[in-house]
Amino acid sequence: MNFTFSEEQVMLRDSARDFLAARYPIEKVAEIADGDGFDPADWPAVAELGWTGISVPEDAGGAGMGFLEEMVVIEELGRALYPGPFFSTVVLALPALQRSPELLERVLTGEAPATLAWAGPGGEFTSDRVSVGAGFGDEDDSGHLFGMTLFVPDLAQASLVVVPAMVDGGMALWAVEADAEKSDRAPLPTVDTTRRLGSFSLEGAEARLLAGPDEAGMLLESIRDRALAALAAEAVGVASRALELSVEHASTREQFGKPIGAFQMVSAELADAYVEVEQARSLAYWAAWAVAHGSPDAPVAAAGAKAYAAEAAVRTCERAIQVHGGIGFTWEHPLHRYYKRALWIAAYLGWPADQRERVAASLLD
Amino acid sequence: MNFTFSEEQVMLRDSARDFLAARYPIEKVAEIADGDGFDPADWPAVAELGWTGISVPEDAGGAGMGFLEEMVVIEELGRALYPGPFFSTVVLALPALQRSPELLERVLTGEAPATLAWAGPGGEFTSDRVSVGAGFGDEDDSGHLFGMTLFVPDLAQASLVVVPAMVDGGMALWAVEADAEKSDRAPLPTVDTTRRLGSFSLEGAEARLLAGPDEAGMLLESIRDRALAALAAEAVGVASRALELSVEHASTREQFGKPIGAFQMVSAELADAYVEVEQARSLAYWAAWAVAHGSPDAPVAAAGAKAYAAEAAVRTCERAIQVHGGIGFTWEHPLHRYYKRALWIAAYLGWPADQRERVAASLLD
Amino acid sequence: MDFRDTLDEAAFREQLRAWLDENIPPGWGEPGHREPEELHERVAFYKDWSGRLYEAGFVGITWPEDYGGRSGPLTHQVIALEEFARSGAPEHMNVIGLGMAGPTILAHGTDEQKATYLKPILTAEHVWCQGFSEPGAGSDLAALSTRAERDGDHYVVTGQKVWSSFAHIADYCILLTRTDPSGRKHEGMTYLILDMNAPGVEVRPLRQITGDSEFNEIFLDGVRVPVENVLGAEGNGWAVAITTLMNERASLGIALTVRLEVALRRLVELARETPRNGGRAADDTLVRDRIAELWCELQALRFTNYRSYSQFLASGMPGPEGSTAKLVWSEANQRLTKLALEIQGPYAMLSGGDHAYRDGIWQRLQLRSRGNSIEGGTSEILRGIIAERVLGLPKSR
Amino acid sequence: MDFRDTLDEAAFREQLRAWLDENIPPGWGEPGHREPEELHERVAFYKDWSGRLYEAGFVGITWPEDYGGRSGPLTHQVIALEEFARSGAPEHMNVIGLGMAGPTILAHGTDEQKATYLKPILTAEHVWCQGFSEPGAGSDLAALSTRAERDGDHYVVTGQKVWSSFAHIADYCILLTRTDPSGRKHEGMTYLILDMNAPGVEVRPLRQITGDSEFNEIFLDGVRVPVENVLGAEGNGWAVAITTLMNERASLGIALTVRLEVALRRLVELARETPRNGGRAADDTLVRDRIAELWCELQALRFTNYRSYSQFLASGMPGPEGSTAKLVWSEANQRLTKLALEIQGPYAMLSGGDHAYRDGIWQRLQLRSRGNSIEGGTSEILRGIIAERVLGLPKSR
Repeated sequence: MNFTFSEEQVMLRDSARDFLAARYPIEKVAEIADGDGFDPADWPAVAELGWTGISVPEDAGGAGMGFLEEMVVIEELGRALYPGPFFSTVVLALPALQRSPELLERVLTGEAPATLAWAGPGGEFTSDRVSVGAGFGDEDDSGHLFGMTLFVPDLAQASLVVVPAMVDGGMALWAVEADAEKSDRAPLPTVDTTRRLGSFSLEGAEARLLAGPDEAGMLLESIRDRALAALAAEAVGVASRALELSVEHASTREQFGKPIGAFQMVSAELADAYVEVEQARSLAYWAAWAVAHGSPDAPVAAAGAKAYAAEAAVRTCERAIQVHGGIGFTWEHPLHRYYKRALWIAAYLGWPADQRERVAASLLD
Repeated sequence: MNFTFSEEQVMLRDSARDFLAARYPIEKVAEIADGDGFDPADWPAVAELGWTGISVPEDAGGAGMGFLEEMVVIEELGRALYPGPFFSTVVLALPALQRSPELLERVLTGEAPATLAWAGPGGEFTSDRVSVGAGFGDEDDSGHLFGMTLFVPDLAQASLVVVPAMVDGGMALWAVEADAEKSDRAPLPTVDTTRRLGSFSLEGAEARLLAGPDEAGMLLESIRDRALAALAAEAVGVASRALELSVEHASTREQFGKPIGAFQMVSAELADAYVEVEQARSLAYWAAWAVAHGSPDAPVAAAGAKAYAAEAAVRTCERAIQVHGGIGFTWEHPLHRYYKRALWIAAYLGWPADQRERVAASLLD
Repeated sequence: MDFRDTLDEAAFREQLRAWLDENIPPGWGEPGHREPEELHERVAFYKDWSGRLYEAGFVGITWPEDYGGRSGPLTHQVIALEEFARSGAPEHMNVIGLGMAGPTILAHGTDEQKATYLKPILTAEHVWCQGFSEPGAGSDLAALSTRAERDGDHYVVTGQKVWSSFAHIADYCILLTRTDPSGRKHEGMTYLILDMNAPGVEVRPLRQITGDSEFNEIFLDGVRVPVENVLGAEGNGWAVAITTLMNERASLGIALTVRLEVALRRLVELARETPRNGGRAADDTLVRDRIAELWCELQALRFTNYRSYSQFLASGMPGPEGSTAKLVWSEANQRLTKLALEIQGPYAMLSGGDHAYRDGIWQRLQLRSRGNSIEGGTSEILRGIIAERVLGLPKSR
Repeated sequence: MDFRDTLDEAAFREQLRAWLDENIPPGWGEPGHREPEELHERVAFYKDWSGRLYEAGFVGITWPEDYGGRSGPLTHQVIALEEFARSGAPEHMNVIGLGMAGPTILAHGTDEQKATYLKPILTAEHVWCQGFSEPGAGSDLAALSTRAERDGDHYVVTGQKVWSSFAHIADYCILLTRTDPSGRKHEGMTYLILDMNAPGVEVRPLRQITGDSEFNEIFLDGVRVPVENVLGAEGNGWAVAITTLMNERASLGIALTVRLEVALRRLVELARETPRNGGRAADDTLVRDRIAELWCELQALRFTNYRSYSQFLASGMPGPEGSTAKLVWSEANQRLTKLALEIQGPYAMLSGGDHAYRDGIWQRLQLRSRGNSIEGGTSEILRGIIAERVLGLPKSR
């Protein structure tokens, strides 16, 4: 048993933090968020660092580390409110795209940011019923997709889209070029403008089969676990930063002749926030470990971690806004951006109560 | 619109408070609670005050006031943790016993404390399915009851028991002598020893019909509304007293060189308790008014008031124990008795979530 | 205690409802209806509407007839607040004038000030704003540093105010200043009536978390205010400001309650209209429990307000227990709007557009709600008032 | 980071489980099993059991071999705490000796004190209790007034202690006294080892909210304590007491977590066994949501503890973040036991008897849980420690 980061993990964390501090100070993030929502020039620089292939085996061109290391980076991305397509590309799309060495190559080099188009207008993220249908094409691994998806993260930045679509025999996973003919991508106005959503409509667009019905369900479920664990880690990063900002503010802002952090109504809130963030961190690390090691606990650990960490991040941001007072309610102050990300995390793939129902089913049924 | 007590109500409240302070100081209540649970000699004194007939019309021997006035007294009974059979006799049993002038007379004079034996081992308080069955006897209004009830408040003190029991055609309400032959009453060990429960088994005991199937259902539902509103008022009394004790303690107990009420971790809790108690009071008064005037809002107002006030009382007592520290956790200190009463109120007739489901049904279905 | 209207109250309510039925502008409040785009058109619309409300007799109900009011009972005022909010009618535009400036002038103004300022508040001829908070003095209002220096028969005012709604369209401002910086901080404050058109007044909008700008900053640079514009007396500003704040909280309670009632009604609609697992979100036990909880909180708030209004009626002064309403409302509104996000599932991520429920209204309301526990007295300040002034606990700061 | 046992850890865990399987007294923990009625029989039973635990090598795992320990790794200690709690085996009776007195003697004791006191703690030959809190000094421990006056080679101790578990059967007490009442309150305190059989020591049980008596009051009237029983140095008692409290919290975390794990398992049973509307309480969405929430809190607590233990391992000293575990546990346990009441419906009103679920055990546990946020450092004190010592916020008292 050992519950601290390895030296390698500490180095990875520090280098990620340094890179993000230099490249994505919060003023830059705000500029991107109030502008186009992303900066296409930056993704190759991120790929350059090797982050696209952290958990890809060395012989496939990756760094040969694991999901734990990916989580170390994701927590830092959350802290920095990094506005690029890491989550969509590496967490959501890569596990399926890895099935094709050619597509993997495009992802690893940074040439092709990618994403996953899962839920349709029903808003459900299931692995056995999806809103897109597919017909096989001339070749074994080619097909044509028909249907509509919503809530596709970073779609505007993506070159490749993984799409679960039904064929005879069940659901299969497909890759589509984001600008394929007979497809249409449209931006969806998104509260968190650092991670925008899009709708992807398919009216016969050409697709390449990544995983057939015999294995796609399990693969998509494992992508869900990965994504939930990743979002938990990201939430921890978001919450940690919001808490830091609050402690700084409470230590310096004076009212009634004292720093406001000397008032217990303030300090007790921050102490509770600390406790929740540390509890969330514990779950996030556990979930990441379980996903990394393919533990049978992974689905329930990931669901529990996402539920808890998302709520902790939302609440920590709310406490942070309250402690900051009026200034924390302004557009100028960065806090609202952390808050919107925390809410995004809470909503994507199902709100905390939905995740808890998955936990309850494993305990009670 | 007028939301203050009338002069008459203020007088009633003050006289109730004075009587209870003199007759039932908390030391006396503790003695009763740690002894037999009641003092049979005291009930006639309460009846003497006219409290048994507050809402009974004058021409039937009562005081001719209404349920609002009853509520004024009930709040005071809650504050004092009065350990006698007022709730069981006046709130639960009287509306049905009033059907018989003779039984009413016995209740009004204080000769016969009474109660209601509703739920069976299933623990459900419903008006269409009860666990006791009845067969009609030789006379129209006589019968014999068979079955088992639990959770009967103040059964050990009662002379008369109202029992809902099924006959052909539905549920009817019956009166049984508490010591009737072919019946058995047994005490149930109860957490709140100031309002003990009993089990009442009927193996053919003689009963008198109070309300037949055509009207018993509505009558029992109106008793439920009365009881819920009464419990809300009682909860307000309990919570108010627990809050007062806490404010007194926080104003005098010193730690770190100051009264502990000067620490915001303490004062904020007490401020929140105050807010909850006042909110509960508003609902309790509204519910009592709605019951008193037979308003169509009565069922939902009573359910909402009981849910909110019970939770407010439980939480206020919990805060009170916390603010008192170790001393609030001892048997010697009266707080635990208020807490146990608050929990009793929360549990009887259905916990707050059950009451809220009744509210939700009226809003959403 | 009687929760029903008296005959007189019922008649007034009926009259008001009938007037509103006939007079609310067509299409108002329906989906797709938009207010005029241009600021001056919006101001013209609201001035006209407010004037009509006044003419119809629904503004200044409790204010003295001498100053344009109707010398009516407080219960009619309560009924008017309720029915206006319930009807969804446009608001009288002079929120600060009616709720804060007017009552303060009534309590502390000279006869001349009353004659000059009160009636144009009711008719919305003059729009008012408030200049209390400063960047360095938020919860600690008495720490304010906007200086007013006497120069002949004027004060020369320099400083900065913040969180001022309506300042960009206001004619007058109730302005709290420091005239004597040497004394203790609650002393040496003076309450002025500021003409917003005076030279040296600059107003800049403040963008908030939702992207909208409801509030403004006011920059004051050597603004000359005549001495007859002092409200109360020089050095007595703190006491006058307390009157303003107590009146704000007293009139706010009822309005906030009805606002919550309207929000809850819309939440119920949302829950009924949103599909969930083949049924409706309204069938989800967790959603039901939380809606019922909010309903209880709302009803309780309504009657808590009425009870504290009855106290007000008896004593003539709003009491410190008025802090309860704002505290309860802000937290209930935050829970309510959060629940509205959860009910929407992933649609809660959308800020608008064709796919969002009613153009993402709930997402804006939810973000906006985070200000509720800060604006008009933070929850921390309100808890402190309850602890110290209602419960009598020792001072904690 | 690796959440699995190493081979060595797995072997130790296996060995411990096997030993427990064979050695837990027959019938222990099963419904209907009762401990011996008489106090002296209970004490004899627990002394024997504790001695056997020691002989088997599961007590004092990290303590030095020189003093009867095994000089083993901290991870084995963690494993032992977990497996003991999970197995439901009787506890080693010397809770205070192992968790508080021993580590303090190890840190501050003389060689002679170590040689005298440590091994009998492990074997339970000597049972220890704690004398810190006083009626006038609860959270404000340093305000204690129990006087110890030097008289030749003894101190003469007079005062009153409260909330002392095991005092009625203890051989020794770690006693915090005031030797110099003139100085500031954190100075002039001295930490003594008190022989509970000394003349002038009187112990009275304290009845608590559940009706049970877990704790005692200790009355000290002119009790003579030899000077060689000072732990640390005269006047240095506060620093020594802090060592005791930090160690208490560090060792507590893991034990509390497993206790919560056991409670949650029983709650799941309760929810499955309780009928509700024709199904089980476990089918109720509200119950499911809250059980899942508690499960998340529990798992988080487990790994938060492990993480803070890893810190302990690295630094050799328990850190202030250890306060987290106690804070989280006490509130989680309060929520858990409250939920257990609600699941029981009206049966929650029964304190025992044939009709109550498992003799009303949950009702007692629920009442008992209210002490969790008071005993061993109130939640207010723990939040203060986190705010000031972990987050570095300014002092708030």
